[in-house]
Amino acid sequence: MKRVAVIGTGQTKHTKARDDVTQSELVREATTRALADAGITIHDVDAVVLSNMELFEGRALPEMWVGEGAGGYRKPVMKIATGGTSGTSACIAGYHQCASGLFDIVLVVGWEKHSEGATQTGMALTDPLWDRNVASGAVGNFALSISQYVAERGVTPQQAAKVAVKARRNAARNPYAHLQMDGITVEKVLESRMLADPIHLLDMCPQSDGACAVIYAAEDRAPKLCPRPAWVRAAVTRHDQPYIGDLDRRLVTMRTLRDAAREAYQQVGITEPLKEIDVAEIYEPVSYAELAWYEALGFCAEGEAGRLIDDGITEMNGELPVNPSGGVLSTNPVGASGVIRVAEAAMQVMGRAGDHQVPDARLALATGYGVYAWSDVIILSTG
Amino acid sequence: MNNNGFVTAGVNLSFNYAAGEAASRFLIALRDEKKIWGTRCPACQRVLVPARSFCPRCFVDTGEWVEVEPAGTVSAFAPLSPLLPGEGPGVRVGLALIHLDGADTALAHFIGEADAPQIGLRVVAVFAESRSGHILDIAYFKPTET
Amino acid sequence: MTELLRVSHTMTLSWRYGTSWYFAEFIRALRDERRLLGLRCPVCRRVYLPPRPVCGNCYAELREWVEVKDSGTVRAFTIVHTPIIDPTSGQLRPTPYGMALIQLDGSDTTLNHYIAENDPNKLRIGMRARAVWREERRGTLSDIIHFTAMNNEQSDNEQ
Amino acid sequence: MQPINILGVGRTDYNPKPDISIPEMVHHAVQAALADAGLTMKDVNARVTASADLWDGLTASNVAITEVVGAVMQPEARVAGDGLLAACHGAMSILAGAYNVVLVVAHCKASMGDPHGITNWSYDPIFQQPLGLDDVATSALQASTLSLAPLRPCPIADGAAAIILSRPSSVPAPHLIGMGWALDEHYLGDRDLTDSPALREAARRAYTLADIDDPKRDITFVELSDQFDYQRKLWASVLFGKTSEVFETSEVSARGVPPFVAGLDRLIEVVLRLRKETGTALAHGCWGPCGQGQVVVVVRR
Repeated sequence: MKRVAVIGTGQTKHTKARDDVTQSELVREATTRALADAGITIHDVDAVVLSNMELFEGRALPEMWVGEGAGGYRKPVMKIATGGTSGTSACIAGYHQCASGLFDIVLVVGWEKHSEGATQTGMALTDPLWDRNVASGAVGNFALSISQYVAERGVTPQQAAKVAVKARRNAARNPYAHLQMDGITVEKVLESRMLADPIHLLDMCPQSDGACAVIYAAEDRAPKLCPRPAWVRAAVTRHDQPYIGDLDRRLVTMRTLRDAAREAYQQVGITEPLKEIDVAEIYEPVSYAELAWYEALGFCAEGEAGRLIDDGITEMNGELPVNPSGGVLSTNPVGASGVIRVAEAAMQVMGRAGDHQVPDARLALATGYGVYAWSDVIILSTG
Repeated sequence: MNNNGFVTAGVNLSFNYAAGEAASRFLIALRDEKKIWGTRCPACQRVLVPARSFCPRCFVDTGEWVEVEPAGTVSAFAPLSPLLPGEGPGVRVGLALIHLDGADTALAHFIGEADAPQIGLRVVAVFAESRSGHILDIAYFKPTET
Repeated sequence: MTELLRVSHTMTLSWRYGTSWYFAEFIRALRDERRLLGLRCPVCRRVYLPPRPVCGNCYAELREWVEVKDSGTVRAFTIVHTPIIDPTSGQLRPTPYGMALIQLDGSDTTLNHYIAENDPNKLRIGMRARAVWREERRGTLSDIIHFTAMNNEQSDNEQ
Repeated sequence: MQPINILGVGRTDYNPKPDISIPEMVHHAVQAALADAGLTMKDVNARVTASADLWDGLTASNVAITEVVGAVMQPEARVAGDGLLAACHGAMSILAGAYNVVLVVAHCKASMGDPHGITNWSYDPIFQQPLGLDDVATSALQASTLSLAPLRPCPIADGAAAIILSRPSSVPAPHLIGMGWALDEHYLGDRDLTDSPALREAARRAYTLADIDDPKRDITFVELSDQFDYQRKLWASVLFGKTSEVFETSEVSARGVPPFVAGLDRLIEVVLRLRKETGTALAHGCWGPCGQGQVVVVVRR
């Protein structure tokens, strides 16, 4: 049972289509950057954990082909897949593998190349006896849950649009982010095409090609390899029932995220998350979800999320900057998205976030979201 | 829906995989020049065929591009049962791993125009008439004339 | 700059999904009797649609069938404007179209289905809706074409 | 490593079950494992599941089994690979101090679709997939390099297997004392198909953790996975040299165990036998083209 820290991260430039590389080469690009950031070589890596939504690219056992790109040759390689939470689940799995004492250094890499699949291919294989009878898609399903959230909490399209604007403005300072929209405004979000009421195009995440890698080291190695490692303080997973109709007002209650955060805060000793957490990288596939997650994460009381965004509390210069990277709203290679959350949170703690660094960030939160309501919560800190 | 206790459902989906710079260059050479190229790993010195951008063993960028011979030796063979769609009978007879002369790895491909191929057989590439930048721009490998 | 190629593959695969006793019975009642059946949890008493072997909240096996009405209350709604692939046809479904989570009378879960209304101003959470059935049923959820608003808010018993 | 207790095991039969749903099938295996361990689901802190989306015909295929593995409002990790890997991950999460009791479950219904055609999608799409490669064709290639024939694939099989792992304790249950896994290269032409360096590496790692210097002396019996009958001979020779007949293995290929379940099934076989006799045993799993992925677990009682 060892303490574990992130000692390096690496990501590709996320974009609409990376025709210049295969999936394996894409993964190698992120891996190589993470190795350089950690100041180690692939020979120092003891084990590899991979994350990818294989049906988006129509692959079976993609680690067979792509594992080489993560330097997996004759190394222990394991692929973790839990839907949208795959990336954070892989980060939690890699953390457990490193903390077990079996491996000193563990590499986690997530990737997706949406450009190689037809639209919505991954959504084609839902439950054939139930979900596959209706064309709702991820956008439609979110819109349904948002109607409940809006009805109960009274958040406005303007408040949601502010989340979208914040994300894209932050992304403009992140060289790896997919959407770079410095000139975005609330008006432009609200004027963008309606996808499904009340979700406008610019309220929604893009589909990206990209990869992201995180390198963990165990307690005896981390301080020697990294001047300011990002120590894993808590890693909690909660899954929920399989059908959207099982979930009671999912965005309103979001019981998985609420409970995972409660347990993670307890482990770390956080009692006032808004005050104590310095920066958060949360998995928000749609603007409205970020507002719902504020409540579930205890950043504010129920019904106060709109005020949080109105008052700029979660802006870069606010009390708790949320998604300095631009978040999933700016970059979404699904299998990598959860890894990006952890990488970005670690970069903040390590002081390596460049132009989107939150000054003196010491305690960072990362979350994963997947399926209809699965959640992961990870907390990193300087000590 | 039926009474057999199961429901049948399927997919018909298209995927378009990026070949990337290295594999594109390899496939373009097949298409435009009917030539087979490998890349040499600067660490282990092996010539990898088909050409790769990096050596999976050494995890370093490959450097030098090396043209290998279109002829080589069969190192594994399996007879084909269901032929590829559109394939005429009797042309492609099996799958093989072929060590091309000048390469340190083998290429997986078809064997054609052969009666009873065996490991050790010398073969040479037969290029397709119409080529599109695809691994099947080599139609198959056939036994060399002795 | 090298010319960059792509290699295409078409996936044509199908699967036989076992229904087990619970979906077999659901399908039979739907197809032969135009009845919707849910399963009640012996511990929390929730009635589940779709049926399943275990209540995940209680980790209790489900055995008690409960008939669920084909009318209920809208708990969430949206109008979809962006083309989404209709999994039953593989084609993009013409937009716009309404969708709703409908809590059928007698059920504790909601059903994700179409609602025949394209104006969001005419939809509200709490409104009543009922199923419009196809003439010929095959035993799938698609035997319900869509739900339609019950303007006179009649009783739960109306068929 | 600290030994991990294997408290309970359970599995379904492996006959094709066209009319049984995956959740119901998995439920039976989980119930059997809980009963075998004398535990209830409340005693389980976390689960590690193993399944493969394209074989299940379902995106994020563990969604279907969330309720029957007791994962609602609970932790679950899902390994896309052999169930024996999931057992390794479950053991590591216990060693990490994250959980005390972990349920490990693997499932596959190979009869649902075209289990050989699906494997074409596991070859790189540029150079190998266009050749129409599948597990039958590439296994025939491998068998030809070994001068072995004829080729007999594992019969189509459906089933689920489950085990329950717990923290080290003095309970006289079989203990997991070593584990290792590794990948070989992907391109068939890069590999020496007469050998399995990944299996060698997986075993080396497992032996190191289990303090085994001389496996031929220290290991009492082995249970090997094989999707094709020739593979068992290859794996045995890689592990123990050519004269490995002292090791008994029950034939998976003859009996039929579904892919992704096979490795966990081998572990169950080992545990059941170690309940009757003391000794040190090896359970083996493999997945991917010509056993590109290899996993080894060592159990002692």
